[in-house]
Amino acid sequence: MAIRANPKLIDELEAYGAQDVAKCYHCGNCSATCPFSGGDTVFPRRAMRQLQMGLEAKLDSGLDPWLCYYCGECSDECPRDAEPGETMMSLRRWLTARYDWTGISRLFYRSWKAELAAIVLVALLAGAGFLAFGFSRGSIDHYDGANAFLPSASIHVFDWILAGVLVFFLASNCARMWWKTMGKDKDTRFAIGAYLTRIYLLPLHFFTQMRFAKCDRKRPWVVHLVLMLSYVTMLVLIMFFLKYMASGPQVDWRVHAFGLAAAIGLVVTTAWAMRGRMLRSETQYQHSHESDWMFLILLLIVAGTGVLQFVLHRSGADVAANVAYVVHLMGVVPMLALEVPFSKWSHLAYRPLAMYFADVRADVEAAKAKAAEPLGAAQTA
Amino acid sequence: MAETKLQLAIYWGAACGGCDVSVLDTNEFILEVDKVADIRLWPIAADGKYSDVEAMADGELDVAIMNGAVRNSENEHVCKLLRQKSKVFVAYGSCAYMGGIPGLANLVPRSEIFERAYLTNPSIEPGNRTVPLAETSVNGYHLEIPKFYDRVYKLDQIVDVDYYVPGCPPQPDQCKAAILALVAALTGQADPPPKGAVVGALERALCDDCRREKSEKKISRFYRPWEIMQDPDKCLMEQGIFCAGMATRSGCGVRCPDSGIPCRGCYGPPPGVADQGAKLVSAVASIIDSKDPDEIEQALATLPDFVSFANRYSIPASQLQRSHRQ
Amino acid sequence: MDELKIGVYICNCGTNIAKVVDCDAVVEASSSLPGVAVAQPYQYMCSNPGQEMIVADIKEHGLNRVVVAACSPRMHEPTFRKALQKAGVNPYFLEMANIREQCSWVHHDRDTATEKAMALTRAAVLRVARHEPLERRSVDMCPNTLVLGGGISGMSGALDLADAGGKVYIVERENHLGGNVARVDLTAPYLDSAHDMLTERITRVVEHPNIDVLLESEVESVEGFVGNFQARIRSKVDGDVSDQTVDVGSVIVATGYKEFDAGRITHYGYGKLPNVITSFELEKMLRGGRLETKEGGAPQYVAIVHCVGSRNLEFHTYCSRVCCMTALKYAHEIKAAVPDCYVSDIYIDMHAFGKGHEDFYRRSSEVKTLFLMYEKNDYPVIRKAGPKDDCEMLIEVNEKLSGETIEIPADLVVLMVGMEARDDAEEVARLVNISCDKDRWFIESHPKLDPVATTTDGIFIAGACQYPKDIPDSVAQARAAAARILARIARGKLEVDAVFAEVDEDRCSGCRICNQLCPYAAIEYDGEKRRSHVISALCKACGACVAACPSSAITARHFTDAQIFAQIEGVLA
Amino acid sequence: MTFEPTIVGFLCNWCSYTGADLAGTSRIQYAPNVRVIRVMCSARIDPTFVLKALHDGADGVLICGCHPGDCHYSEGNYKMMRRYPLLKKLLADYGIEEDRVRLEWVSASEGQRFANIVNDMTERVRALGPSPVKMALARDMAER
Repeated sequence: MAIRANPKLIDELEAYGAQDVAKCYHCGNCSATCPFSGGDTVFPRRAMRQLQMGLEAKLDSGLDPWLCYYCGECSDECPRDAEPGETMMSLRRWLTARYDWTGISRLFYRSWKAELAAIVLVALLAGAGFLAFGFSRGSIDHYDGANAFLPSASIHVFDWILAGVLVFFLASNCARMWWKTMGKDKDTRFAIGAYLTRIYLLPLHFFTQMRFAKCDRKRPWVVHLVLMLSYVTMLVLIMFFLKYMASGPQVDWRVHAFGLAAAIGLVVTTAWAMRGRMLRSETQYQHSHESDWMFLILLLIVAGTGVLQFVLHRSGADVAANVAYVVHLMGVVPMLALEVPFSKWSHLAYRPLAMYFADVRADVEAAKAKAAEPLGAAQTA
Repeated sequence: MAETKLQLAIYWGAACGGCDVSVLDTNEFILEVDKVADIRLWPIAADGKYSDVEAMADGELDVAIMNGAVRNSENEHVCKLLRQKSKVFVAYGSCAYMGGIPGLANLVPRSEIFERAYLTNPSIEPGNRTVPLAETSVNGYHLEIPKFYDRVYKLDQIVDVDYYVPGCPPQPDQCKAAILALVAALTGQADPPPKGAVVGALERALCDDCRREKSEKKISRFYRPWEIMQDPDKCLMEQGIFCAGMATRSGCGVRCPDSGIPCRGCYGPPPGVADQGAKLVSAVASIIDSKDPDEIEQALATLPDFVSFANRYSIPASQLQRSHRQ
Repeated sequence: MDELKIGVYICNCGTNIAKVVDCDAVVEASSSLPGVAVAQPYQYMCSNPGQEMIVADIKEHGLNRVVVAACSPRMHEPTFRKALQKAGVNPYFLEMANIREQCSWVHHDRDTATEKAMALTRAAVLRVARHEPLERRSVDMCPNTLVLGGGISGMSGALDLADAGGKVYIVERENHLGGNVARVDLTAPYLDSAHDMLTERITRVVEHPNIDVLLESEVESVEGFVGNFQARIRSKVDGDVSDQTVDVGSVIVATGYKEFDAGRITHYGYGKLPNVITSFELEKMLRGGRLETKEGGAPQYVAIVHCVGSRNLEFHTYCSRVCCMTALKYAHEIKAAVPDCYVSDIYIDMHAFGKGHEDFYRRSSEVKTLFLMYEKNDYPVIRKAGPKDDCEMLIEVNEKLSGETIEIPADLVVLMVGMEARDDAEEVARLVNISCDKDRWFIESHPKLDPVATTTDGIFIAGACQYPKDIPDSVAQARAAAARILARIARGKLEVDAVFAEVDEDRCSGCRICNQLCPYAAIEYDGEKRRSHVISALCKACGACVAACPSSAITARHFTDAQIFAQIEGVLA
Repeated sequence: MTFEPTIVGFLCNWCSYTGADLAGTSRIQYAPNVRVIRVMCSARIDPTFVLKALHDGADGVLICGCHPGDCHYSEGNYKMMRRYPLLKKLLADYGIEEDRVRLEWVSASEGQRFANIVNDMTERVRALGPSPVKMALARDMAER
């Protein structure tokens, strides 16, 4: 059955950053240079082709874009400057928008103004909210203790509520991703065995990003890994040890050792990424979508203010510390409420999932092939 | 000038007798000949024995006309004898000139001929199947018969020939013309033709006298005359009927093509042609209308037993002269 | 002919020959051959002293034949012929024995090589004894030229010839000049106007004092031979017929091509689906300045199908060479006409071999032309779209680069019809006596070294009548043809080789076997005399007729039966 | 000592003879048994030449021309291609072994091919032994 091609899709993808895919004439240099390409996976060429021809359904159900970490080699090799790496990136943005049922991602990716407005709005609301809350029950010149301006206990509760919201959206989108990529196909839908035997891949990929390590270029992997681990460390600290973090002025090194390390990790890698994107120093930094910038800026603000309030509080300037704290939260809330489920950060969930799904699918295919074998033999015999 | 009558001998070797008949076909002209010549030997019409000839002095005969080829020792003996006794020796007819129809036997060895003629031939009554031997002794008597050679020779492979009269048989008027020319020469009324000349025939190939219309030729297969309705005015070759006329000396009066029969080549090749068959190969192949080896093969497949068409009368006269199958 | 005095010279060629062949032995063997007066070896026969030696011997011993056993005659035959000429002996009294390329260089055993050298030399001696003196003749070169076809090629060739002062007759069947280029809007890859280009040519041609343009005219017959053709031209200018005969020295055949009839490929629905059109129909639209479907609207999707009639087993196996770039040109022109239109380009391979073509290809993909690759002989299939579709038609393609079978929408389908030899190509070929290949393109004299001339001397080919060509190639070929002709006109006379076939009319029986054998139509049959004869100026001495003549009435000068028989006896003695 | 056949080669000037020259300039070694006679085109090769060569004692005859389609005279080699099978019929009728006469297409660039053909043909003819023609004709003369 012929698949209907949609020549218009390529235009739609432009909004997501795919400017040059039309230039590709399928020489295959990208696939030749990419370590993940080989056998039946012509990578990243297949996705490029599907996009050129506008095979929406194929792309929708495909995992290829998630299997790429954008080391940038393919783009460097491309004789026609068709930017395969950036095309994969754009496809990830597009897929994120497709997975998201609220339509918010689509809106953000297609209009940076909307995204910015949303972030600002949420930030202001958060700011106002926390100020009101603070003044209603505590005093601005106490950072912690009995009448702290923003007592960690309350914030902790708030964090958990926020996390709940976040997880709800992200999980529902992940479910949609599963349905599009695995669920629709009844071979992979109920392959419980494969799902179970491969489940270990989820944390493995999540924490090690070992696939990224396979790329010929190692630096992007290191940067990305440090950023990710710092972020996760910070998340754990905030979700479980917020109380110890806030209390002072004495420094509780059991948590702050991690806190500081994570903070430094975040600041340095973020700064590095920003510098890269400004100077276009590496291939993966050549093209920056507005969403990339907002993500980095938010991250920098949050990390910065986090460190700042720590320093101020420890140096006894509680008022300043509280102000920094509010600003910090004004960054944290939109970051967690908007960026993680609806924008660039969602990939922290989609990518490991994709790799997990990919291997599950591979197992299913293999099993199918095996089942077909004796028949095949009989035919040839 | 009766006292200086020409001394004439006519004899035959391996032949069918048609040549002698063709001489007789000159009818009352024979009497003209008789006026000017003593016929010393002509077994079919007059008398004469070998012993008479052997008794003659060398060169006593003015003209010896021999028809037929040399197939056996007797043919050879007489051939040499007449040569020795005559001033002018004429090879008369296709067999004498080129080996003729008997020459076709050169394609098979003597052994096979005997096998066929004396052993396997169905017309031989059982118990009577004997192969003749050159020498036998029957109750004490020693008998000899001529030795049957392994092949047929044309006369000039045996003796020196002065003139040739081609044809199977030569046409009576050609025969007449030839004899008149000789008489004129021998009686000093005209210069003799150059030695080795083919007298009583023309210089060009038969097509020159053939009245059939000729145009550019292209054919895709060959036919035997009875296989198609032929156009009486069109060149036979163009109709796919193998005709040797183009590689055959004219002089016969185009009798065969005129009666719808392709030329068999009995007058032999035109001057300058070293091998009638070889020439027919390139001529005939030239008109096959195809560039595809298989198609060409198919077209040629319709031309069976090619040599008997191409060298029908001239196998002993051809470059290879005989079969070389070992 | 006074008695034979043959001089035999065995070249050592330094050690090239001597190291393997015992040259002295060869000398000794040949000195005893009949007619040999002098036999000697020498270091380098081709050197000046070597040639001088021959000249001297001719003078001293009155040699009348010379055999040089040395390298290949293809190498030095002209050299030694000159030497003979210099000494006042007819150059054709030379024969060479090739004892280097075909003996000393390919054998190592001294004895057998020497034996072979002796045999070859013996053959040469026996052959040369039967050589005859031959004279080269020269014929006049008429400075006028006949050009068949008033297309871009014909006109370009004609202009060069006319500018040089020669008279040119352009015979054009149509009532206007310009040929197929006149049907084109822009040209690839630089997208400049074909019309402007043509106008310049046509104006110059029409106004040129040395060019006669004969429109609505056809050449009835071309007789004669190189330098001396007579062409009969029939003009049918609106109804009234007029004939004229012109004398020309050369002919340029530039009859061009015709486009493949798209109707012959059924599954493209040409003629059934109203919006399936050929490239030339699109050109017409583009020249008219409005691109629209039969329904009158601007198309949203346009699909261009390549290789229609070309590069397949069913119709033509060859590549038409211009369609790929033309298709890209359409992509640009269509986008220019309807900016938000989606153009898909359905091709087998993108042949972008010409100057600026690869860049053009790149630019075309940058304007978002969707390139879809299909397999040879696995044609895309066009069908009417359903009511739900946002397009007129759907094209099913087994897309090679993705391995997917896809359906691509189209409101307008452009079939890139290939080039085809004209229907009357064979008649034209017969008219000027050249040959056609299996696709009925005219055959050039040599595919690489002489792509402009033909097997018939004085007849040249230019443009797409030889094989599909784009404008620059066609023009280049036409002007090359003009240059070839001008070189001859400049000389004024033509040397005709002394080696050719002759019919002895006293032996020819008019059987006409030879008539259709000559590739150069050098054999004429005289219906009156009922004899064939050879026009020596046309004869190239291949000897086909000689071998075929059943009554040996044709002799090949310098390759007579007698000479070759002698060689056979020589090598076998 | 092994029998060394003598083979007469008729080569067309433009392709095969040039090819043979190329074998020379490339110093490709091959059997010395072929004696080459140059003609302008394979179409010039009259079957009479072949028969004459066999009559005069050749043990084999090799005919070479341009590849079909490449003839310098556009179609001369097709004329040879048509003649050859008929000539072979005639030769077969005369009892000449298949391998003694051979037609091959050799282009100007096929020096190696020419050498291979010569070697192969020499082998085959050597295997057949001396040509029967000369001996047979001699025997005929002797029997009388």
